[in-house]
Amino acid sequence: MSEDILSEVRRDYIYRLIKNGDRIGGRKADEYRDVSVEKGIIVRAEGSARVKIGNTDVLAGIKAQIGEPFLDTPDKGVIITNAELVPLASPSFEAGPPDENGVELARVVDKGIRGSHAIELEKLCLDAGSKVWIIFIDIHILDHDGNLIDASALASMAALTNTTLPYIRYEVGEEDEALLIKDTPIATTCADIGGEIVFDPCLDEENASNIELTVTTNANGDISGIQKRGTGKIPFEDISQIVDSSRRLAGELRKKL
Amino acid sequence: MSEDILSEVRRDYIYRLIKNGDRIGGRKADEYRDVSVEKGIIVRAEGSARVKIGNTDVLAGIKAQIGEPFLDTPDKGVIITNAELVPLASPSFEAGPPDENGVELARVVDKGIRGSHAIELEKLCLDAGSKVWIIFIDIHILDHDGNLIDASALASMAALTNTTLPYIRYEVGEEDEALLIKDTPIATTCADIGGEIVFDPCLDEENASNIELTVTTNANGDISGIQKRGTGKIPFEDISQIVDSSRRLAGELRKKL
Amino acid sequence: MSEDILSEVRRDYIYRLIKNGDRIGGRKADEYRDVSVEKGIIVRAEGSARVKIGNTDVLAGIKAQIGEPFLDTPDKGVIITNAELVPLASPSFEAGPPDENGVELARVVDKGIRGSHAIELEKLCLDAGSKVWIIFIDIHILDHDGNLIDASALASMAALTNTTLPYIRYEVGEEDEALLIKDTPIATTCADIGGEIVFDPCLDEENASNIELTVTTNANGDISGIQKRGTGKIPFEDISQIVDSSRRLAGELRKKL
Amino acid sequence: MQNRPEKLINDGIRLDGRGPDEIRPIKIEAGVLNRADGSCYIEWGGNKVLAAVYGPREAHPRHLQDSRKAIIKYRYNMASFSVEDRKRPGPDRRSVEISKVSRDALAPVLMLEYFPRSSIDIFVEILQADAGTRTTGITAASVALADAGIPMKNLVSAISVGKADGEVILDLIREEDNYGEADMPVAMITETGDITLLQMDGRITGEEFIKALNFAKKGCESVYKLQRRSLIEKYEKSCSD
Amino acid sequence: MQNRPEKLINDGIRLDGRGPDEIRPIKIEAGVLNRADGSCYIEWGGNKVLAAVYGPREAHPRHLQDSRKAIIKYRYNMASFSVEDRKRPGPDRRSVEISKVSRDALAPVLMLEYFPRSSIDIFVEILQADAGTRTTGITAASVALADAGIPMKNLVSAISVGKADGEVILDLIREEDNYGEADMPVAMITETGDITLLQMDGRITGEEFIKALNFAKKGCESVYKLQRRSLIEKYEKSCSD
Amino acid sequence: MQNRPEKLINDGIRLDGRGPDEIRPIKIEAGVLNRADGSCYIEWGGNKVLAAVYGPREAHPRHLQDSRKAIIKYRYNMASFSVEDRKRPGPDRRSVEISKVSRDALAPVLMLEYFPRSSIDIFVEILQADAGTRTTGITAASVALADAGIPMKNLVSAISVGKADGEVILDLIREEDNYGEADMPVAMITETGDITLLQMDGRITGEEFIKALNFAKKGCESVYKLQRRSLIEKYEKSCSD
Repeated sequence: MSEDILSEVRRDYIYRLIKNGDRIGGRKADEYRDVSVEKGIIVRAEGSARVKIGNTDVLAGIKAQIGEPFLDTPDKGVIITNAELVPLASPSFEAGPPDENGVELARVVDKGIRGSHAIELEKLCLDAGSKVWIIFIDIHILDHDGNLIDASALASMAALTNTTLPYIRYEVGEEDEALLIKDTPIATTCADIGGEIVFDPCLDEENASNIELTVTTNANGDISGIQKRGTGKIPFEDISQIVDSSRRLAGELRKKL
Repeated sequence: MSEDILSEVRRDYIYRLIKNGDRIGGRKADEYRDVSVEKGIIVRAEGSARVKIGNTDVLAGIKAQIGEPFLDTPDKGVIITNAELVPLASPSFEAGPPDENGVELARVVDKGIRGSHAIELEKLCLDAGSKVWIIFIDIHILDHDGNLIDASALASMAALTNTTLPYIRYEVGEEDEALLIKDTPIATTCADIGGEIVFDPCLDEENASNIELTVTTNANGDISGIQKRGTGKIPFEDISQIVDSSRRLAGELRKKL
Repeated sequence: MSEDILSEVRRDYIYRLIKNGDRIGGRKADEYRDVSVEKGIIVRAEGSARVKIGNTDVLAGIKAQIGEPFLDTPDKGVIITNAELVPLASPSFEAGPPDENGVELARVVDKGIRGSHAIELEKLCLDAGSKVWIIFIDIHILDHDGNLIDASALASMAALTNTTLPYIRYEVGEEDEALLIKDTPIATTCADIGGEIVFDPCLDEENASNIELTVTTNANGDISGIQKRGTGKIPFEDISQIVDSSRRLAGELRKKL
Repeated sequence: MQNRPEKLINDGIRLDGRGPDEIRPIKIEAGVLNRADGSCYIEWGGNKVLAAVYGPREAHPRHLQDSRKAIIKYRYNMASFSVEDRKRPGPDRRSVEISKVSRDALAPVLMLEYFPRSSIDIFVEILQADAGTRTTGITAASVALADAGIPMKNLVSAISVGKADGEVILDLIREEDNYGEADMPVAMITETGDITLLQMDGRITGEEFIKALNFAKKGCESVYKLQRRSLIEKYEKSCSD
Repeated sequence: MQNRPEKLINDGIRLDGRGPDEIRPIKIEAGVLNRADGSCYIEWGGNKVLAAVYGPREAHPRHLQDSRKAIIKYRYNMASFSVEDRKRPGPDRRSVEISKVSRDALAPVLMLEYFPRSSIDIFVEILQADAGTRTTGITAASVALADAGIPMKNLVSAISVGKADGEVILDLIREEDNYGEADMPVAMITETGDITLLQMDGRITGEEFIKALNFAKKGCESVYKLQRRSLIEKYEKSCSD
Repeated sequence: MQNRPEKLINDGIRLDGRGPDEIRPIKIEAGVLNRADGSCYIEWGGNKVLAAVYGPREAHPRHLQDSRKAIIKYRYNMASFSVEDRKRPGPDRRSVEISKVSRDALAPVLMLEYFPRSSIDIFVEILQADAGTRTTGITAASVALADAGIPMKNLVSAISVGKADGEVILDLIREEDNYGEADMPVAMITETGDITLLQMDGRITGEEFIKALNFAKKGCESVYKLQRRSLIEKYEKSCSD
């Protein structure tokens, strides 16, 4: 009960701030919190990166295995993206298989990478129909202060650019090779709070909002993923402006890779 | 609570009707509701049929795959019957894996077909020990107004008689072939309500009964399946008369195939 | 509530008895209840044994299958130990997959056998990298009156000494062969009750204790497994004396095999 | 793995030497477990089956409680080592169905309305299987219920009938079950002649069905006597203890 | 299994003969089920989709209840036989995500605060699939909600747009979905122009995105008319019964 | 995949240059997470482990509540990428057992009776694994509990001992764990000398066991100092903030 009241108070506060053109921490509407990217911290993984956006903290690790391709794409490698919203990261996360939020997070990251063709799946084929690289992108949320998708997508791309395929360990080649990355899709998320659009919402802002839009854009400005979340609605005419801002902000985030 | 009272009232009503030799809708004790069979409505399936018995509505679809035979029957194809009691069909059905009612429904249908030898499993063998047809019978309940077993068994047999094995798609032959059907087992179910036996019980009648008996009979009158359900008991001497009625009613239902 | 009071009364009683140097049934601190071992009672199993320690009753069965070795041990057979704490055996056991107590029980038995090298895994290899014996040790608890680990470990070892590998049934040899046993690890468990150490605790004693120690020792006195359980703590200096008693008691139990 | 014997019945004599309407040796012992409120162990031919009863006890989770009567839980479970090819632990579709029909087979004799909001829990473990495990289980559970002192109107007795090599037979063994034409488990309240479980797998004619049903009745009567005797022995033993 | 057609669009004509901004034939029928409180059946090109609504009814388990408003449950489920390669029964990651975004697509029009502690349960069964099943499902669910008499501010209409062979197209078929460059499901409140679902898979330019969005708006307007008509027909029919 | 090194110990020198009773470099940092009530990050040789504590908070589901004291939950979890062969997400039998014994290793120092009906939830994530993850986890969890301000009688310190190439060694690395003869994790309350976790996998003589136990005690004393120091640093930092 007291928790309910507290969160209502917090929502009101956020709401009034934003209505006055202000934000927690004094940020502008399209301003991200501090973003840091640290690559290669897990030596056991083929690639890894830890991304912090403000207090949000995400670790992505890449593992590669040899396996069989899917029946309908015998000449392509496989990417599998998984997100663990472990209860260490937030009192609202529960142990167990990913719930709908975890599933959505993983799928949005996955589709952004897949849509951009950042990884040429054909290059992951070792023997058509029988032997391909299977790339696991595992996202581990460590501290949740909002905007998990942007942090997860950035960590995943950073980890991929840091990945070396273990040809020697799997005895399929004489040298390990860096994973070839052809594009750098970047996800940017905004929330609508009382009609105002703010990017990189922190957790309190997310709780005060009922609509979020994630747009993933590529180096050349193409869009490779969109996902509306939340129980609200977006006016038709707002969309294209959001996409433009997303593209511009993605350009800034891309420099961190 | 009100639901409890309502259902008690309904039970009493049904009970009194039947004691007076009457039934909801004016049916006779051994009279089925209107039965309709519509075949071939799902083009994506190898075979399909929708059966309505009164307001009860069931869709059965057949899918065929190539797979390995069971170790102990290397020269036989495989039949797998599954029933989805999806929550769309009734407020009493819940999402999730089949509960004991769903399992029993699927098994009674399956055993009726299997016992009758309607499908020659040997004919489904493509390469003994390694390659056989696996036939999936998937039963999807759409609207539940009682007597799901008869509707499901009828829909399954109708779908099987409508099935073409996709030899071409699986590259195991040059022509697709209709699935060979050698018998037409028909399930008929009766309920005991206050000592009176009525066939094709609707949902309200099922709720007023604590015993149901399903008898599956074949074209030549043989029995290929019996299942007593419910927490009641049946007098020994009643059984053979029920079986005779079942056989006769099955003959009528068989014409709908 | 009444159950809570009852169990508190029982705990107090046990506690006072032991403080007075006494025990339920008049046992000494390092005295086991009656132990019986009956081998070969399940003809369908490759090996089996039923062990009773007082009212505790455990059945272990061995099944052997042909399968693939683990990737990292291509020339070794596989042992898989599983415990079913079926609700038949105790009001505190629930149906479903093993909980943490069932998992721990199986793992302690498994590690005792594995650590002792009682079974030479290399001897279970039929064709390196592709074909090995997989030995399933299935522990079925029938009646729970405490000290399940000792009974389970003893039943498992007794069943293994009673095991014949079915070479003929699997068509991998012309004669069935007894499983070769190279050591006889025996688990002995003690509980700390109010600072007093008693071996082979019955269920009431276990409930009055918050610490148990299981020590598995081999024919030559080596230790092949230790597990502290419970929320209590053990004084550093007590450990070595417990190990000595364990070794001595194991010698007695070993004679029952 | 195993091959089908050439003949299951030879001049009216079955693989284990019985005639068509003879039952296998049956040993029933009541009250074999300490923790359970009631229990029973049966060796029936090659079957070894243990049944335990707990209750009446508070039904949980609470939403399962019925304010007018006790609910029954029944869990039929095969030990992994009870069959030739190891059975994976846990329920499968077969055991879910068997648990359901077995529960319903016992319901008619239990005075459930005496114990509102309660649960009567029946656990049946198949330790070794040789055809007829569900009927052996029901038979054992019925004795275990009586041993637990649960108010019952009657005992339920069960046996399997079927058809092999064209003949109707009573109390099938594994080979007859695997390679025969039909298997029909039946449970009855012998004193009243009421049937509480009836299933049939396979294919038989109407005439064979009637014959099988009569075999089953005769079989249940024999089983009933053994059940009663086991309870008397248990009672006598507990008096002399 | 199937091979990609050489061309998906030939001189502006698609495989099924449509132009880029044309929609497939759509048949909507409200009130097709007896047990459900509201229902709708849609045939949309090769899609056959059934939606049912139950509620408002007490939300359970109880810890899901919201003391200020009703919760919505939405379950998108594909029948095993709805697609060429049999789908295993039960939810997978795709259906979990679709259920979530579909639920959120309908939330804006529902007066949830009228029914505290309640649940409005929406079940969508894909009986046959041919691309655009989630938008067909939302369209059907919206009609089923109205049929159930759930207070709504508006109907939600949905359709998919995308890109294939370099062209922006409306209402994709299976081949365009499988082999095209992008798929973008959209749901709208046509009367206000508000977007309630927006997803995009694949890759498109900013210009194509705007064009696709306008196609979607036009498509949703057509769908909306058919939804309304189905409800009128249902109402007329129920009056004449 | 990897092959066993020919020798694990060469003239008393281990693969990473340590002597038998030396511990690896250990870095402990308290209070590293924002959302959790208490937290700790440890780098211990090649192990990277994060622990978080939430609570005391209301235990749920409610039937787990103990009216006399708080319950402890402990979840040991390996990140998929923490080991060479990717670990499937979710608990397996090993992690279930480790969670249980780790929880029991910390129980003796917690004043659980202060917080009836509550839960103290401990989450340990193994981000990179190099032998001794359970003892690293307990060590980290102990600091995180203190950081969360949970009333404790003492800190618990943990370390692994074992045997490789016939020698008793302290603080095993991966190769010693995989190819050595025994692994024995130990947790202690260093100040009182009480043991709160003791497990042994492998095979050792009675003498070796005593020697190993003494190594463990010495190791735990070193670990304890580092734990205390991390808490002091955290305190000093929070004062200067």
